[in-house]
Amino acid sequence: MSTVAVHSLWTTAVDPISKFQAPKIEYAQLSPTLIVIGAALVGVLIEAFVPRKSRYHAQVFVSVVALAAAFAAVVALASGGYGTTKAHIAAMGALAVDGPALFLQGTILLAGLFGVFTFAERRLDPAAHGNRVDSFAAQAASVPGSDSEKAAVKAGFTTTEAFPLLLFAVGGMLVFPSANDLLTLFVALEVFSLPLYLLCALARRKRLMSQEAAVKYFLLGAFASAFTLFGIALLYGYAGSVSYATIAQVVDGTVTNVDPALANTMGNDVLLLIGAAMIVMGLLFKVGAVPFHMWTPDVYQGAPTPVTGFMAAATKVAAFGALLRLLYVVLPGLRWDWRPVMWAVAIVTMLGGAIVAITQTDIKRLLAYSSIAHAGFILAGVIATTRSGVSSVLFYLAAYSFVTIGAFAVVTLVRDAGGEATHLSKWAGLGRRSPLVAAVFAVFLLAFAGIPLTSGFAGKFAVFKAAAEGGAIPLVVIGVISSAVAAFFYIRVIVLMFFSEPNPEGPTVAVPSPLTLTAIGAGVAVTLVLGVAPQYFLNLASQASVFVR
Amino acid sequence: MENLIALLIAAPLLGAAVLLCGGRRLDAVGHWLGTFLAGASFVLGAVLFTDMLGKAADARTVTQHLFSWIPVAGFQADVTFRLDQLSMTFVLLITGVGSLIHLYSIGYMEHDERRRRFFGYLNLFLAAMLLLVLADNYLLLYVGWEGVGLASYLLIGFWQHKPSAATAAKKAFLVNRVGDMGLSIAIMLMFTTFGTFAFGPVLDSADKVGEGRLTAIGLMLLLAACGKSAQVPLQSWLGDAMEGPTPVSALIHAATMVTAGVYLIVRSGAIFNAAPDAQLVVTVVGAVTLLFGAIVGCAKDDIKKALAGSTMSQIGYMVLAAGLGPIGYVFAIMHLVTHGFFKAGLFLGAGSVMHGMNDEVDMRRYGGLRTYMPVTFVTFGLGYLAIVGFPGLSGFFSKDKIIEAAFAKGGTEGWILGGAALLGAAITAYYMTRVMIMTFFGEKRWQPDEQGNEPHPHESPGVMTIPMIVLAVGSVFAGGFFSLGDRFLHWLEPVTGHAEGNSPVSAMTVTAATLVLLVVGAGIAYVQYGRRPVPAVAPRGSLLTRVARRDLLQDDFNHVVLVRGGEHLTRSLVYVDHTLVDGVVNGTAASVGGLSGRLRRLQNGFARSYAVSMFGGAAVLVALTLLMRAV
Amino acid sequence: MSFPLLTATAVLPAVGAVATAAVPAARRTTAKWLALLFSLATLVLAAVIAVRFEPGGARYQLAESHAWIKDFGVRYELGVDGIGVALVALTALLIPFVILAGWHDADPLETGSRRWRPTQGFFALILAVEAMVILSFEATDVFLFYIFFEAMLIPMYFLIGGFGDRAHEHGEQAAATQRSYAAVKFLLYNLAGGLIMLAAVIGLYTQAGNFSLPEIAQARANGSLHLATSTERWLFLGFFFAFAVKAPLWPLHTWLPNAMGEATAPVAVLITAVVDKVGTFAMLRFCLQLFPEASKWATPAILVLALISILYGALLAVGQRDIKRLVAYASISHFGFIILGIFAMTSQGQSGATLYMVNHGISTAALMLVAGFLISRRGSRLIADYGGVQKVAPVLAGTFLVGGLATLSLPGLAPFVSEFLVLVGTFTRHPAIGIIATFGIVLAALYVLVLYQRTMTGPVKAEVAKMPDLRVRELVVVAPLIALLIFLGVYPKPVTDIVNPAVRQTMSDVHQTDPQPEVEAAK
Amino acid sequence: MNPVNYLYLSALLFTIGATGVLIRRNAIVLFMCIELMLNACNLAFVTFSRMHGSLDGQIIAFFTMVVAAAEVVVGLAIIVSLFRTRHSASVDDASLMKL
Repeated sequence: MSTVAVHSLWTTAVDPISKFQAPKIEYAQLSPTLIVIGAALVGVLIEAFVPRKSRYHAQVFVSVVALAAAFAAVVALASGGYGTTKAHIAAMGALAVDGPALFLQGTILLAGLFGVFTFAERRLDPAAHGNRVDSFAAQAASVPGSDSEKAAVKAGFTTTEAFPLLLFAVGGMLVFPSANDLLTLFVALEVFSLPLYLLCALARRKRLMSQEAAVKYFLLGAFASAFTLFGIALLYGYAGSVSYATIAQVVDGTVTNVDPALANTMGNDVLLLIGAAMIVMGLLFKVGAVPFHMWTPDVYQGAPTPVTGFMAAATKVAAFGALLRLLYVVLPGLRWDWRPVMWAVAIVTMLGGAIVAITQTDIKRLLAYSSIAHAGFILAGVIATTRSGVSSVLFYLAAYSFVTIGAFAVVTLVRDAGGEATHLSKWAGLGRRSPLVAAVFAVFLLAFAGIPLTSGFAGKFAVFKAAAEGGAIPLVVIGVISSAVAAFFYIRVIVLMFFSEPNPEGPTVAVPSPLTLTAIGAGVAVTLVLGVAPQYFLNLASQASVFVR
Repeated sequence: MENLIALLIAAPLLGAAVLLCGGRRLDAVGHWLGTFLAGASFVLGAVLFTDMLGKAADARTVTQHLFSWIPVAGFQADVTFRLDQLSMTFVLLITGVGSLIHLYSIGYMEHDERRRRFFGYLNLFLAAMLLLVLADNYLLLYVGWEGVGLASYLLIGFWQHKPSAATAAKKAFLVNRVGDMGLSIAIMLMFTTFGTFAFGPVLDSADKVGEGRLTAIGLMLLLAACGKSAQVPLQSWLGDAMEGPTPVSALIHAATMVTAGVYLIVRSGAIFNAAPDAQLVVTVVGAVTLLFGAIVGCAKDDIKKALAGSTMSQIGYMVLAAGLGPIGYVFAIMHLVTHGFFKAGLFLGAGSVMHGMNDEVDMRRYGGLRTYMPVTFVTFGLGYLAIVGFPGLSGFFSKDKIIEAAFAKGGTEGWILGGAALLGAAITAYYMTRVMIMTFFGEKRWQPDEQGNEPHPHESPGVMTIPMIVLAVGSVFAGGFFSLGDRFLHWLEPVTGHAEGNSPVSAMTVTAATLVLLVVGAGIAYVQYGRRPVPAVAPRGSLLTRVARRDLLQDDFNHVVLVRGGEHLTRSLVYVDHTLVDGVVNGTAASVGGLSGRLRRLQNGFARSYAVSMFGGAAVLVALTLLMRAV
Repeated sequence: MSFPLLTATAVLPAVGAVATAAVPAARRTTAKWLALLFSLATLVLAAVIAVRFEPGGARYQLAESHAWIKDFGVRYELGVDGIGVALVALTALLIPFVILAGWHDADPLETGSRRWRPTQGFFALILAVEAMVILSFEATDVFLFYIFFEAMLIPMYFLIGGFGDRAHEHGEQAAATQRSYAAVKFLLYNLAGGLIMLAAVIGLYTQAGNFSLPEIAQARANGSLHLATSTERWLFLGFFFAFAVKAPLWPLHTWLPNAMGEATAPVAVLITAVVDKVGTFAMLRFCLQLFPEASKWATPAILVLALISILYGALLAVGQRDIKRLVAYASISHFGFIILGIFAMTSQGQSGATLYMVNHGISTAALMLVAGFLISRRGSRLIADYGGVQKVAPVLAGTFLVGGLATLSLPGLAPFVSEFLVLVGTFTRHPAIGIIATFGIVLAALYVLVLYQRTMTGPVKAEVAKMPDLRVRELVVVAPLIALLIFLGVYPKPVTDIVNPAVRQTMSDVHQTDPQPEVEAAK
Repeated sequence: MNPVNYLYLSALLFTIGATGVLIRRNAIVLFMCIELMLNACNLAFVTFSRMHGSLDGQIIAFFTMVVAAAEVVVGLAIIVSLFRTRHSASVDDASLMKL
């Protein structure tokens, strides 16, 4: 049992040096993560040494290449059977290389890739002093409206640090769902959270809101991770180890040779339950489930829209991946304890998200609440605790992330003098000015609403089906009711775009560069393909639906 | 030969189609075309009649199967026509009188720019009526039944710009619909009982069925008859129907359509024979109506309304007879035919009078017209004598027979019914004499109408007088012709069957009594209207008179109970639909919206309150988890 | 693999929709003609289906089956029985008239902008609806049916909300608010129904493991798929709720008057004559076949609701001030008859109901389209604003009257046949209900004649004095419909022959036989 | 002395930290409270590792410190930039976005 070995490393330090054995790391199998992290480091070096003028191109190049390469590596691993037959625990028990991990990593990498595309968009804002600008602040450090900021703008500075930050975040997200012990989990959590906090603060326009979003996100995130950490501590106290496998064994009571020293804590279910609850809470925070959702609308609104899109898509994927692994690998023995709780969370999340969204007036906040509602739907799939439950969640996450990135990419296009025009009233009659953009956005909204023939419907059907098979019929009923509520406000936006009179000083639609176009195009394509012919991807998901223990 | 039956209907139907779809280019010839096709139908009928006479009495029924109409498992409705003595009688009456009235209308409607359409409707009516009497099953009969209803609706409301006409038409259709309900329920009952509703099977196997069921069917048929034939309690529409052009009143609301109910009852004789209770109800309805109509007829100053009342009452006689069973069937039909002649004649006469009097209908504005329009006077007079039952004229024979049959029913019922019939005869004499005197005798009372143009009474043109003459001849001789050697009896017997009742009072006494009452009635009328001048405006009159003027409060009843009640019902339902049914849903929507607004406030922008909710959430999470373990 | 006729019939209008939408803004008329052309071509294909269909043959003919989403147990399965054929034909038949009648409906929306192309959109949406409706009539896979049952809401929503009637007593703005309210109401009702059904669909899957209607029905019949009574009832209710909303059945009906009132007449026809038929059709095909026992269990309640719909709808129609709302309530009453016929569980009732769907489609189309022409002339929907039209526009009035007479199911016109069949079919099993339902025919006469009297007769109102009579285009729309009404009233055999076998099948699905007459009459 | 008491202490510290987060306004103080919570966790880790006689807990404590340090860097950066913009470190002032 290698997992035990890793942690007895230090306890056996008194043994003669000859017994010392170096940890064995399967670099090939961890290549996706390593590539991304490495690229991030390269990015840092670029910031340090490459002249300002060419940083942007260098960073974009590095990021794209890295993410693409990492994705290729994931594909290679998957086709190499690491997702199914050869799935196992790597890095001395720290990381799992199995179906779910690879599938989610692939999704995250694609999300990251298209995220980079939207990050790199420089055609939307009018050029300042002859310099093309993207959606990030010229100099995050300078006070908004101050002379230093003006100078920075004049000098044509851009915050190219955004790219390495994104890469770091992606790196953390890659680890998060494949983490196989609680420590790795926590570290990964922080690794992808911290860059996101920073990214939120980097908006070029509306910087006050951006900074406010960052502060809120950071404080609440830190708060949540503190809970997670305490939960980890309790679990460690309960099982005497942070390795998933060991904890699972202890939970199942199949653990061998109980050390008498541990007797008074080990197997103390109170520790277990409280600890588990606190860790789950940390994950639910990242997922944006009610009542841990309140950061979502503010952060989504304040953050630079490309960041919002990336965050909304990738974070959810990573967090749900981790949640799945935790519940399916570590706590299956505890099923009868956490399922009812999750039921409650799922219900309030679905209903809460949908209901509050009805009265939203800002498109980004609207999408934020819709993402909350979707978190609820996905939870319904998580609760199924069956293989089809896992596969349905994987499928849903893949489908959802593309729609999300696409939708937020469209949001970046609709602009007026003050930058993006996110207030719904400004979207009135958009369909008359630029029917194509409106139509594309309508497709995304319909997908969100889960109207048949879109990926949203396939995903929703998958999770509800899984939930029903898992015996959660009431959950399904509540799910369909809340999707009815949700459908209402998506459709409302559509009608606003097409059938209300456009106001004269309404926003204009910027013509984006191929980068954003690719992101949007990919979103539409995936939405329709997964809606009309989802079979292939469903296969993929169901093959990838087995966790290694 | 029987393959020609369909043509009987086809001819006028073609006319209707052409005239209604033809457009203005047909205006010039439309009326002639219509008349021609009606005549053609009559000729064809005559041909078939002669052909029928050539056959043995019991082999005269012929059928023509056109096609299978509604074939659904077990439910087989065919388009099949049946021509026997009964339907043949009607064919001749309908086409004959119909053709005459077409002819008359050419003159009467001369100045109406929508004359083409009028003839289209008339042809439509003929087609429907023929379908009604030729149908071989009840469902097909139902088609004709509603067809004539439609035609009557269109013709009553022909002058649609007059709101009164439009309302009258609507009323007629609606009241008839109530009757139609009866017919359709009757058909459903037949289907569940016999598995079919074709005349043959149903009537042949009627005796196999329990009496209760047959009574139900009979009563439903009676309801239908009441609607179509303006019998109490569904008689209210007939008076208003006089809003239509007079030829329409003559053809539809006197001679043919309104008698369809009698046809229905006689045709379904087998059912009624086996359901005495139903028969009793029929006779009662008939008796009541004949008095009702007569009384109403006495009070009306509108010549057409007076005649309408008399129509109602005469049909009452027929229904009464039909209710008597085999004793009465033949006489019901016979009276129907003779009535067809003289009542049509009377109406045409009235029309002719109106034609000469700027469409004035109030008899108090008439008077002394005999010198101005002699032909009308004579023909009208003959019709008058016929209807009051002057010995030797049509009405005398047919009505007398019915009264005898009524007595022959035997028992107290017999006495009551017979008495009612006799009384009716007297009243008939009274109101008809009244009409006669007020119109043609006494001093002239006419005066300028609203436009102030003095009416110049004049005889109507030939196209109008000829039909009147023909009908007058019919009303004089038809009855005698039928009765000599019981021609009519032997003609119809194979279809309707016949039974001689043994009357407690001899035929002679009945006849005598009738004549006496006739004289009495006429005398009273003469004293009231012939001896003293007729006031130009109606005196307030006795309570009975006033009530009778208002159709014995029938309409008031309908208005209060049905119209008002209906209005209240619908209005309240509209309210319910809007507030309750809709309100629930809107309420839900609104409450969800409100909830959304309230929940939204939780998102107050303060990071710390978010933290609070997280902390609380965590606490709940932990608590729940522990709770789950505890329970 | 023979030519996929059914797919083609559905794909053709879909292609038409895309093509129409693609027509450049300037070429409005081209778009109109293109749409008309495609709808006519679809009609031809539908005719071919009707011809190729053998009444005596297999239950589902011209069947197509392809693997689609294995994981959901979903197959792309099409097939038509007699009922399906009749309704596909009806749909394909009505759409050209709808398009022709709506020829100018989108014109007022034209802003002249190069990008904004309402006309193209309008006709494209109509064709899209046609495609989806036809597919849902053809689908023999529950999931496939559900998809289009649900997806068709979106184009309908746009048609109501975007291209609604501009005539309103309180002016344009009021009309706009009313319109969006009606559209939202339409969507929410049907979406809610559809999503409830989704839950039931999923439930069905957990029980059956696939979605193929024939297979499941087969399995239910031979007992290899046994549902617990309660399960079956819940699933039935889930399905029925959605269909009852769509149909609509009292008390789920209130969206219809708003939708039909606010939409333009052609769209209103599209709603009530075509889209709503999917609901009643689905009751007949899915509820009865999949859940025979539950259907029988629910029959009494449903019959009562249907009865209420009949009388309630009729009475409310009497009370309406708005022509189109009146027709809407009349339709509610008629849908009551259809549902009554379906759940009477007799072959007369069900044949009648199917026939009723077709006839009601045609008669309502006739009445509603003429009403639309009338409204477009005067610019008002209020009955009170009319009077004496008959004098100035006799042809219009005449066609209106015929449409009305059809609506009150006058014998000799098509609706009579179906209505009488439904009544008889109901009466043979439930005499009381049959008799009460018969009151509907009186009320029908009432609201139709009142409408006709108030609008067409009486002295000519000043506003209508200048009203032109029907134009050629309008006559082309109305005349065929009226001809059809008369033909099907006199000779409905072609339709009944197609429908009867399917009904026989359905009857055997629910293990029902017609009640026998008391005495065997001497035939 | 029974190490379990240290557990109680850590729980106490954690609660104090959490409470601080909930009641204090100043972003810096708030952040310090979070650090307190993290350290409470560390105490728990160390205690458990002592009880279990395995070093893992103590190792984890080091990890935690590193992570905390990283958080400080990021956090202070954000908070300071906010402070410079608004001249106030009160988190309640930062409530542009709501509802």
